[in-house]
Amino acid sequence: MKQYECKLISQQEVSKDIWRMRVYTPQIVEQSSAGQFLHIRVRDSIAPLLRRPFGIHRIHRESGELEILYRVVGEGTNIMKTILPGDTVDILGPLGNGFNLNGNFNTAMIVAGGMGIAPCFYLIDSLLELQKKVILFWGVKTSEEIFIDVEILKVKGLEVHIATEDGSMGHAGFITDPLSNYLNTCLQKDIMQGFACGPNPMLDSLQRITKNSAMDWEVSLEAHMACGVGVCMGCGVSHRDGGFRMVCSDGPVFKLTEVDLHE
Amino acid sequence: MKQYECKLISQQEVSKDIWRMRVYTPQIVEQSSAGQFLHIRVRDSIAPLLRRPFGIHRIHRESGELEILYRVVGEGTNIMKTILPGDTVDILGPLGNGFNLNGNFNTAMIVAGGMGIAPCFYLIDSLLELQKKVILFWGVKTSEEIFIDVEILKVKGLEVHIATEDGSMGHAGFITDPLSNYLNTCLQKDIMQGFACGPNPMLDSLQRITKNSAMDWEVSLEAHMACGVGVCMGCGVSHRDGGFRMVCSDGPVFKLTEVDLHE
Amino acid sequence: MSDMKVQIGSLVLKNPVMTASGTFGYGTEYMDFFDVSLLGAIVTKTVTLEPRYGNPLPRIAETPSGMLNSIGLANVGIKRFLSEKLPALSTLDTKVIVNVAGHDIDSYAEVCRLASEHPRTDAIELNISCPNVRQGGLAFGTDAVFTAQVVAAARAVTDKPLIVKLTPNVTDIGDVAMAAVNAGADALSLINTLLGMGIDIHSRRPLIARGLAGLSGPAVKPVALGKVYQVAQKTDVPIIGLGGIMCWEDAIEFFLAGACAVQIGTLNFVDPQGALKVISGIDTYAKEHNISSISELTGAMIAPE
Amino acid sequence: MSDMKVQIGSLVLKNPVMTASGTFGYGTEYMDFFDVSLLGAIVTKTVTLEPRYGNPLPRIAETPSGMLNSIGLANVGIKRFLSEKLPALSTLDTKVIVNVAGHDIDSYAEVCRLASEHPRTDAIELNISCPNVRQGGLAFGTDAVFTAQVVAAARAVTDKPLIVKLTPNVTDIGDVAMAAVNAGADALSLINTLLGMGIDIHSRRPLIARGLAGLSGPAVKPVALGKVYQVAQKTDVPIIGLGGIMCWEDAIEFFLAGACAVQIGTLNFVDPQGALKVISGIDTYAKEHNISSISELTGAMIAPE
Ligand SMILES: Cc1cc2nc3c(=O)[nH]c(=O)nc-3n(C[C@H](O)[C@H](O)[C@H](O)COP(=O)(O)OP(=O)(O)OC[C@H]3O[C@@H](n4cnc5c(N)ncnc54)[C@H](O)[C@@H]3O)c2cc1C
Ligand SMILES: Cc1cc2nc3c(=O)[nH]c(=O)nc-3n(C[C@H](O)[C@H](O)[C@H](O)COP(=O)(O)OP(=O)(O)OC[C@H]3O[C@@H](n4cnc5c(N)ncnc54)[C@H](O)[C@@H]3O)c2cc1C
Ligand SMILES: Cc1cc2nc3c(=O)[nH]c(=O)nc-3n(C[C@H](O)[C@H](O)[C@H](O)COP(=O)(O)O)c2cc1C
Ligand SMILES: Cc1cc2nc3c(=O)[nH]c(=O)nc-3n(C[C@H](O)[C@H](O)[C@H](O)COP(=O)(O)O)c2cc1C
Ligand code: FES
Ligand code: FES
Repeated sequence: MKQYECKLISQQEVSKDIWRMRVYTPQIVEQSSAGQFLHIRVRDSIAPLLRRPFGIHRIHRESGELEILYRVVGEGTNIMKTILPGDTVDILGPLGNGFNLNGNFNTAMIVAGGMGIAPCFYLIDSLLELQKKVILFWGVKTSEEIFIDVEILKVKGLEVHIATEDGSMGHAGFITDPLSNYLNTCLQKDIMQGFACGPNPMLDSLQRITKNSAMDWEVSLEAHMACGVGVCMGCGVSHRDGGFRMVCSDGPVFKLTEVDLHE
Repeated sequence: MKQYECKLISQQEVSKDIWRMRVYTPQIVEQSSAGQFLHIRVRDSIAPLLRRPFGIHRIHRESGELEILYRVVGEGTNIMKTILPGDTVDILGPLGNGFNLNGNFNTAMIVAGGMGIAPCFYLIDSLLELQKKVILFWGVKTSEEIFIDVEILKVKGLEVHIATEDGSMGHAGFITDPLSNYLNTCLQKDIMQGFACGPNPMLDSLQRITKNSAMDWEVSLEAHMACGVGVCMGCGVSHRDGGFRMVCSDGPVFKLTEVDLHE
Repeated sequence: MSDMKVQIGSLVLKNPVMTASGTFGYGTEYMDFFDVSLLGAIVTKTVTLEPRYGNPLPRIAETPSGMLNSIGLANVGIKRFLSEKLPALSTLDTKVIVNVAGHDIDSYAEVCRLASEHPRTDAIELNISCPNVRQGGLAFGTDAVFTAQVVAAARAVTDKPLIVKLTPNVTDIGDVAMAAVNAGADALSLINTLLGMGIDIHSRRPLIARGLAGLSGPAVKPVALGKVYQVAQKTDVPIIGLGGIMCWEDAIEFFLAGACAVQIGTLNFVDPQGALKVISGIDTYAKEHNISSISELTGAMIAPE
Repeated sequence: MSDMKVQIGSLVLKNPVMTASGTFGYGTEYMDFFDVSLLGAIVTKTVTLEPRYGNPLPRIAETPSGMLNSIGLANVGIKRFLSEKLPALSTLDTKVIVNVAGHDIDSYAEVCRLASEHPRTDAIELNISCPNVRQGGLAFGTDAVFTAQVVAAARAVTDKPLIVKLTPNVTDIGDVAMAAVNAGADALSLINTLLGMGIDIHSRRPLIARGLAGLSGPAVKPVALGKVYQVAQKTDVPIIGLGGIMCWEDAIEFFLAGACAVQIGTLNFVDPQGALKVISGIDTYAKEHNISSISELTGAMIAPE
């Protein structure tokens, strides 16, 4: 079974228009791995008709709860934020293929852009459990989107680089600038594994930056979805073999080199 | 202007599936008369698409508030009952033509069936203000639908007859039975005015009972509505002249003798 | 400042938003709700030579994000329309488009002629697409040859701008559109309602007494947009787009697909001030995007691959 | 106890609910979600002679109570379908209806022949109604003459029950239906998607790369019901109804309009267990109403006035 009626535990606006929702769903927590996603019916109605896909932000094994971190952008998320504690939420999951953490690496480099940060927290927790060193490159429009105290991440042992487009924190500009500098100077690329999640232009530029690098990158993609489970064939991404792959069932995590993000 | 964003004051289930909603809307309160109705958008969404029509149950001139009494039957009313105090409700009103209280009568006889009771409270209040004597015939399926203590009505000076289909209170059967008896024995029909609101079979049987009576009857009808203001021509009722009248703009109150309730 | 004016043949509207036939009565009913003069135009309920009571009841029903209707062209007839209804609009500062229908070519021509003679009539909309009448209506609008005949007959009796309203219930709307244009239509409006049905499973009766009825509302918007796009690929005649418009964004979609103006139908029932909100939304959008004339948007969609 | 069995020609289903082509993959994908053997039948994604990647991206979008798709018959091709996909269904206790399409009459016949030869194929559904391909699809389904030709060609190469899937994008669906029946169809399924479009007003691009696409979901239910009713007035051949079914009540509507079975499409995406809920809802309804066989409901609507 992969369809659950989950009890909503809490719902909180952690920064302007960015919400964190916590639900009780021990089965999904149990089966999931970082990078997988959930497909949520925001209300039992024909408007909106389709489910909405969200990454898993964090899991809490002891309590059987998980968190979703989401930006309110349109009809679906505007409804989702009104679900109250105690209400049930109809969730499909865990869906898709998560990040591969079994590679032969000791340091993980994570690049997150905008809401791409959401699944990265689950990823970071998993990597730290595996005793990997984690370097986080986090790019946002403005520092208000940095919804937690960065010191907490540092205390956990992370190396954190921040870029804000408006220059209100860290590097002023895109996160790919400090990333690119870092990659140019860093020597041990062979023992590093890259993970990225963010808007297509960021991933596109990541593809350029890393073209001649020895490092492996996995990227988590987004696409408009209907089924979320590989049957409608709607959520394609162009593949270097000339055809398409389905983001929901072949991904959402792909090797950076296998997908074409240009269109 | 006849379209208002009204603040919801309270919302209460007064009996199983029968709800009372109170809204603040001084302009509608000011303009309305008993028997007129409101056309409510239960939420700002395309599902459900159309507004829902409801009679005005009571008005409170001092506070600028009015009440709606409604039965939860389908999608719209199921959503309506979830509107919370403080939320706003988009209401068109007052619409249609109310009861004519200016007739030359000293006693009013009111026949209410099921939710047909809703507008009758406003009507009773108005009649009492005009110092009329009021005889209420109230028919329901079961006594649970009698959502107030009947003694309160009696204290106000009303003569009250109750019929329940399951025999749990008053006459066991349809309200038209005691009504018919009453009409057969009552002598002063010329100084009485009848008002009725209820399901079509009740009104249909009222038409038969009163066929040879001298008394005038006004009835409030229901019909599925789109616009509520007489433009879509959807909510017709057959008229004895062979054509149709619009329930929303020609009614909802009609003379009992002018409409054909048979179909 | 952006210019909201649009031109449909010789008809100039102060803004591109009108209310659709059958959803705005005779133009006076909504005067209590807003200043009707703010509209680009009013299209009146279809008027026929003789008064009509319309179809048996029930004749409206709700469907998912839409509604079915089979009013059957209930109207007061051209005589009362000209003597009572049109004069009531005399002081309004907006255009009045009179929508007409007949049951055969002669009656189409005659009602069109009578309506055109009235000074308050700014344009004629020929309804050859009503799905809810036995004669006329769909029978004309689904056949290119009949369409040509009835449009030619109407054209012969009026000098006022002639808009022909098309049905989406056809295999190829381009054919019918071209027939109307070649027969003298100054503009096309589309879509009228889609044929549909609903059944009450408890009574086992159709939701609408006549069975089949016309579907409108947001549910049909994608179909309407597709038809506007298809017709716009075939002709340069001005297109008035309608079908399921609920907000200004929807109106912009219709412009981009090829419409130069839009009509608001079912939305009037849902929100009487909806048409005004569409107008101000378009206005704001145009200002924000430095669009000097709304007509720049017509057909401005980037062509599909 | 009511009997949920229905018969479609020689094909007997344990209940009247199937999943629609293109919305249930190759039948295995939803096995994690429920026991697929509970379905009356599975209709597989359209398969063509050659593998197809399908149309450019994006190819799905949401609309009011509906969705647009232009997948373009992406599929693994008949060879891999027969060697990999069909065998995976071997142990399922439900019927498998293989949906096929071609780009001309020969390829229709060939893919139909190959699919029929496989023992797991219980019936063929001929897709002559896909709006999202340049060749085949709509070009056949909107023309009675082409329809007759392609159905006859398929009939000639298969003895298995032959279901022909019709498009609603026609002026008179009865004509096309009769052409299919006269050419040998054992049953008809309708509707495939309605032609529609959507535009992203920010990018000014169509929501679907190819522009026009197919509309499905509850928005189209009234149209689908109307078409089923129209076809049922014309022929006694079994009709499989689909289009916007979201709950068991919707399925009953289709029966009353004239269908003997239904397919569930878009609902699968919204609620993978939706088809099961439809089955149990119908079952409960039949019991409560002492309906001894579901087929009693077919066409049981009280005729309109
Ligand atoms: C695998 C995956 C994981 C995601 N994880 C997160 C997350 O953790 N946090 C978060 O805030 N967002 C995430 N998104 C994006 C999220 O799905 C959209 O923001 C959301 O669907 C918007 O819905 P809406 O109704 O509010 O917006 P609308 O714009 O009204 O939605 C209209 C339609 O477009 C689709 N849509 C709109 N934006 C997107 C998008 N970016 N990606 C996919 N579909 C979209 C919607 O699902 C809907 O069908 C993820 C997307 C995918 C595919
Ligand atoms: C003038 C008027 C006054 C009314 N006053 C009251 C009142 O005071 N209290 C009360 O409980 N009910 C009243 N009703 C009935 C009320 O409008 C319906 O119960 C309500 O619309 C049901 O909506 P729904 O979405 O819950 O039901 P659904 O059955 O899901 O509604 C489906 C559609 O049918 C329409 N509909 C269903 N039942 C009725 C009905 N009885 N009358 C008209 N349309 C209907 C709905 O408006 C909607 O368009 C009144 C109706 C009219 C016409
Ligand atoms: C209740 C109703 C009555 C209508 N009557 C007419 C009519 O008399 N003449 C006409 O040309 N169109 C008529 N229409 C069609 C509308 O003008 C319009 O073409 C259609 O509803 C699609 O637009 P919408 O989705 O915005 O409503 C009517 C529509 C409705 C809903
Ligand atoms: C994403 C998607 C893909 C589809 N692919 C096919 C297909 O390959 N073959 C086919 O015959 N119909 C296809 N259809 C049409 C459906 O089978 C069905 O006819 C249509 O969606 C209407 O039913 P619904 O409203 O229940 O979805 C597809 C529909 C959707 C939404
Ligand atoms: S969303 Fe259906 S295949 Fe990916
Ligand atoms: S509801 Fe439109 S005329 Fe009465």
